[in-house]
Amino acid sequence: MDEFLLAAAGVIVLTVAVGLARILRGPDDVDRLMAVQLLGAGGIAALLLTAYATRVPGVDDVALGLALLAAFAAMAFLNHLDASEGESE
Amino acid sequence: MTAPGGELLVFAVLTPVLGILLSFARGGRAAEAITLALAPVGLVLAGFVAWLVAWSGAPLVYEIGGLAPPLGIALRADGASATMMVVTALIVPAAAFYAREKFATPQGGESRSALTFWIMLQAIWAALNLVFLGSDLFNLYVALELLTFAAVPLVCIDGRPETLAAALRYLLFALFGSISYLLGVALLYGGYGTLDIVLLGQKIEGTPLVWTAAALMTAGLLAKTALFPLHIWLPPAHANAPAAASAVLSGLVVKGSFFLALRLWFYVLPGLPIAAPAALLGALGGCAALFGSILALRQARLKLLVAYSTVAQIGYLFLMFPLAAAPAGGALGWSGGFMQVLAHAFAKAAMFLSAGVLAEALGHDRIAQFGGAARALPLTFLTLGLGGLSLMGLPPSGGFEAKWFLLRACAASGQWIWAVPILGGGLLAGGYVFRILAPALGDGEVKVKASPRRSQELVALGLVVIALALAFAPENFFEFIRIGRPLAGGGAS
Amino acid sequence: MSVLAALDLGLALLVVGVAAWTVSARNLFAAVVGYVAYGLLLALVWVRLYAPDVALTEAAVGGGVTGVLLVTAGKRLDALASAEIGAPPGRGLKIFAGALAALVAGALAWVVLTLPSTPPSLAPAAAEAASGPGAGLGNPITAVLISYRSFDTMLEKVVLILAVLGVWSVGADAAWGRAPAPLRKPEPDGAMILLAQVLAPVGLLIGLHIFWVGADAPGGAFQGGALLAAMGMVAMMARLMAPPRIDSRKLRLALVAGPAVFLVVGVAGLMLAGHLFAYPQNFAKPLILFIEAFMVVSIAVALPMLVSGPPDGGAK
Amino acid sequence: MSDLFSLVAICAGVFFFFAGTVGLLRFPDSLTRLHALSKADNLGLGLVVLGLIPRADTPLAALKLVVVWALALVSGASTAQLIGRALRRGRK
Amino acid sequence: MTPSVLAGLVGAALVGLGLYGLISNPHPLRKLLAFNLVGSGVFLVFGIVARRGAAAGFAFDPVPQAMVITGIVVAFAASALAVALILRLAAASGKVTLDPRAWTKPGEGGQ
Repeated sequence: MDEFLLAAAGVIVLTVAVGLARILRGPDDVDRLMAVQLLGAGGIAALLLTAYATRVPGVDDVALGLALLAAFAAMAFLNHLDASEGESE
Repeated sequence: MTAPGGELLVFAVLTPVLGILLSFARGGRAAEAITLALAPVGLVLAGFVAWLVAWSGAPLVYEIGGLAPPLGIALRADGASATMMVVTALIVPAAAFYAREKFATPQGGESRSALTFWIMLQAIWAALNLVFLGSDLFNLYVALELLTFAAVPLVCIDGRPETLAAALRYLLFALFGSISYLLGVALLYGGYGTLDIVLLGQKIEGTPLVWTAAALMTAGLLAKTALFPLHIWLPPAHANAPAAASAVLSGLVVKGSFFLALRLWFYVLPGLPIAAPAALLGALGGCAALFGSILALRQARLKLLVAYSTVAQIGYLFLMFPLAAAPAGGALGWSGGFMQVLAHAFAKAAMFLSAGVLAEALGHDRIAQFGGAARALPLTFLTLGLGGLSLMGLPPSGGFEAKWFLLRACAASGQWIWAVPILGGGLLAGGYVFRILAPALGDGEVKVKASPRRSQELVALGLVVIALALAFAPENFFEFIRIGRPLAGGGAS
Repeated sequence: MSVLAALDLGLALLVVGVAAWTVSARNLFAAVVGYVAYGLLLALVWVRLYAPDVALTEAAVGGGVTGVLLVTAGKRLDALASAEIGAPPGRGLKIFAGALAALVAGALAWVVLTLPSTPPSLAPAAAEAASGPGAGLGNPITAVLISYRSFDTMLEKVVLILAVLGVWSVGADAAWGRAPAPLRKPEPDGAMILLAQVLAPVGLLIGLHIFWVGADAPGGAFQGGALLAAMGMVAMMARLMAPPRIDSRKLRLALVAGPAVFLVVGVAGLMLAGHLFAYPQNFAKPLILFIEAFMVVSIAVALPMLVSGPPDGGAK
Repeated sequence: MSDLFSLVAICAGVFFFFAGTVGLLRFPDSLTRLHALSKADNLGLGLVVLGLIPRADTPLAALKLVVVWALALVSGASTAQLIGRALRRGRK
Repeated sequence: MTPSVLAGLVGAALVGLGLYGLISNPHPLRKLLAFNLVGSGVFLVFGIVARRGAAAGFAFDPVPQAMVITGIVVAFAASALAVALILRLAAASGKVTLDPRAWTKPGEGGQ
């Protein structure tokens, strides 16, 4: 079963890694942002799967932290998008 | 292992730290008052530590939390660190006293520049004491970072764009230096499982790991010390800071990272064959002495000239590596190098303070327009001249004493090549000191915008007198500096 | 090759690839996005190294807060559209940089591959000290940070204070005493407000939880404080909270609290336990939690202040 | 039994991540890509969490898993909405 | 190859990449990014040292891990100070270049 969990983690990391091609291609900052969001979700999933397979203690707290921070950078980006148009900065 | 009185070492670091915390929390005028009030405490602590080391003839050690290295951290004062602590405890208060007018806090308020200056000055003191006392390489990394974070804001305290650019360049060099040093620390821990200097010195072997770590740490420290060719950040940074800050930065802060380079090569790696890397450091130092002096000769502004002179004088310091590492005459090289550290600290601090008085009085520091200034500001030009005497290495001065020792070390070890930069740099220094003094002593009429403050002139003069008085240091002073220094091949002298 | 090894290798390649992208990207913003992704991946690497404490810190500080700092900086720099950048590097500089980088990376790789076969470790010493100076803390990292190497930790808090003052000192004279510019100026969307209203309280709980369990499980003052700082910034980005005036007494005390309490308890150790920065055997653990509680406050306040920048207004 | 449940749920989760990535890469414009993305991170992570819950040692660990998913859900939904709005206003 | 050796090689690569970016990229904000890459590479080296030091019932040596936590916070503080300087420099002068030639005005003196 552990092997299966690890394999699932591997496939998820691989998939979202391919998705990171959006960072390269863009074309807009929003597309890059989406790739990072996907990586965030995939990263949490892979983290949980690996943690349950290898039984590293304390990883559920790391996952909690990552989940809290998932929207963090995105918020700053969106702030940037709002500010770059019109509003006086 | 902890010796009686060892608590003093921790208090020497904690006193300025307490000052920082109180100044920051209270804000306003309190920062200045706290700095000036704690200055005598710091001087007494430094003097007491020096006395204890001299009295026992052995290093003073304190294990923090009662926990011995490698798990715990120790502070360790040997002759060299005690000396540097005393020097710091003299120069920092002198700069503080000098800066009282410029960084006075407005009535009933708090000003940006005043609060920054007073807190950062105390931070430099805390950081330097830790650099001199630290015995754990990671603890010393924290000390280096404290030093960086204290020094960079001082450079751009007056907010002009060119000072901001200078501060940013300084910060990037310093950060590169810290991270490179830290990488070396990681490798040493990976190899030996301890970062305590004494324990490492006993275990170290000449493996690729150790040489890589030493190279990385040295490269980082050189970037922070501004040794040629990593010097380009220094002149704009030191020339643009306010005079009191420049005096501390040039006189003391660059010596902090130099001191760690000494610790690394002479305390961590003493048992290894270090002749080749020491010669490389010496060659860089020689180039710095010549190159920095030539650039100093070409400067139009006094503060830039004095800053380039720092680049050159740092070069002499690194001649210490080949000379003090040599089996013959090593003790002479060590004494000479240390004397150079002390003489330059006092002379350069005095010259920067004088340059500040001058710029304040004339409204500029363009050397070409100094005609006749010596008559208007005799005391300041006396200080500049006496400081120049020490930089050139003419007797009677600490600078002469240093070069005399270094030359004798050259003779004793047969490494005559190092006499070239020592003598050549001295001649060039004569050139640039002459460039300052000649117009000032000549004819001409300068317009004095504001009459110089006598107290500031006297502070600078006092420092330069110490630089000269070093020439009369007795023989047992050099024995004191050697307390606790491991000799090549193990054992302590 | 086992599944796990394949996973590790994939992760390693991914980290290096994203890092290479952030160095080479033409567009500043694209590089910053790459850096945020990089921070996330690095947290996974740290978990694989059995370092959940570091993973948390890296995710919160290295990736999260630093990412927001850089994004905000890029935004503010863009607003000054005319900013002139230096000349692009010449070929000679690039070759030199490449050669130096290759040399350093090569030497480092060689050393890593030849690390001693019987690795030295302080783990046994730390285990032995766990009941004495370690004060019965189940998390050895907390014991190292607050007990064995307490001096480092306290001084590192002082570094944070100097950094805050350094950032403030860059502002204009006339602005001194005022508040830094808010992280967001335009009126926020409803969705963002809602997000912050949900995240911030939950995050507060999780941050406190991570601090509280830190004595015995992964977590502690750094990790908890950093998460709280991130939540504070979430609230600031949705304009639920504004940065305080920098001359506010409360702010100054909060920033100083961590190192000050640490210093006082450390000095008291001389009387109570015979050594500076030693803890008396019987109530070491509560004392350590006491110090950590104040450090959480200092960290949680210092990080958002560092991101917010110097006081705003006055000049220009 | 619980192994089988985990197996199925996790496989489904992996599939959604896969689908989301394909969408992110292949869909023609940002709005449709956004659509694909929100499926992946909500359902993909949700199913993985669901599959892991039976394997949690303590109720607290299971609770943490649920909270992780809930947080990801809230973040994903809100950022998707914000990104969508930004796109509609032509800010990208 | 064990995970720790692999992570060590990643650390070496990151240090190299970051060093390249630090020297060759003229934009100070990009230099700062590169500095952070070097930093994380160095921390990874600490990380493998810690992992290799697993002993006495610990899965890792806690001392290097604690140092990394200290280091991450210090690196962040440094980034914040650098960002503040860069922004202020850009606002005050419209330039963000560090090229010394852009800042020396020959014959310029005074305080």
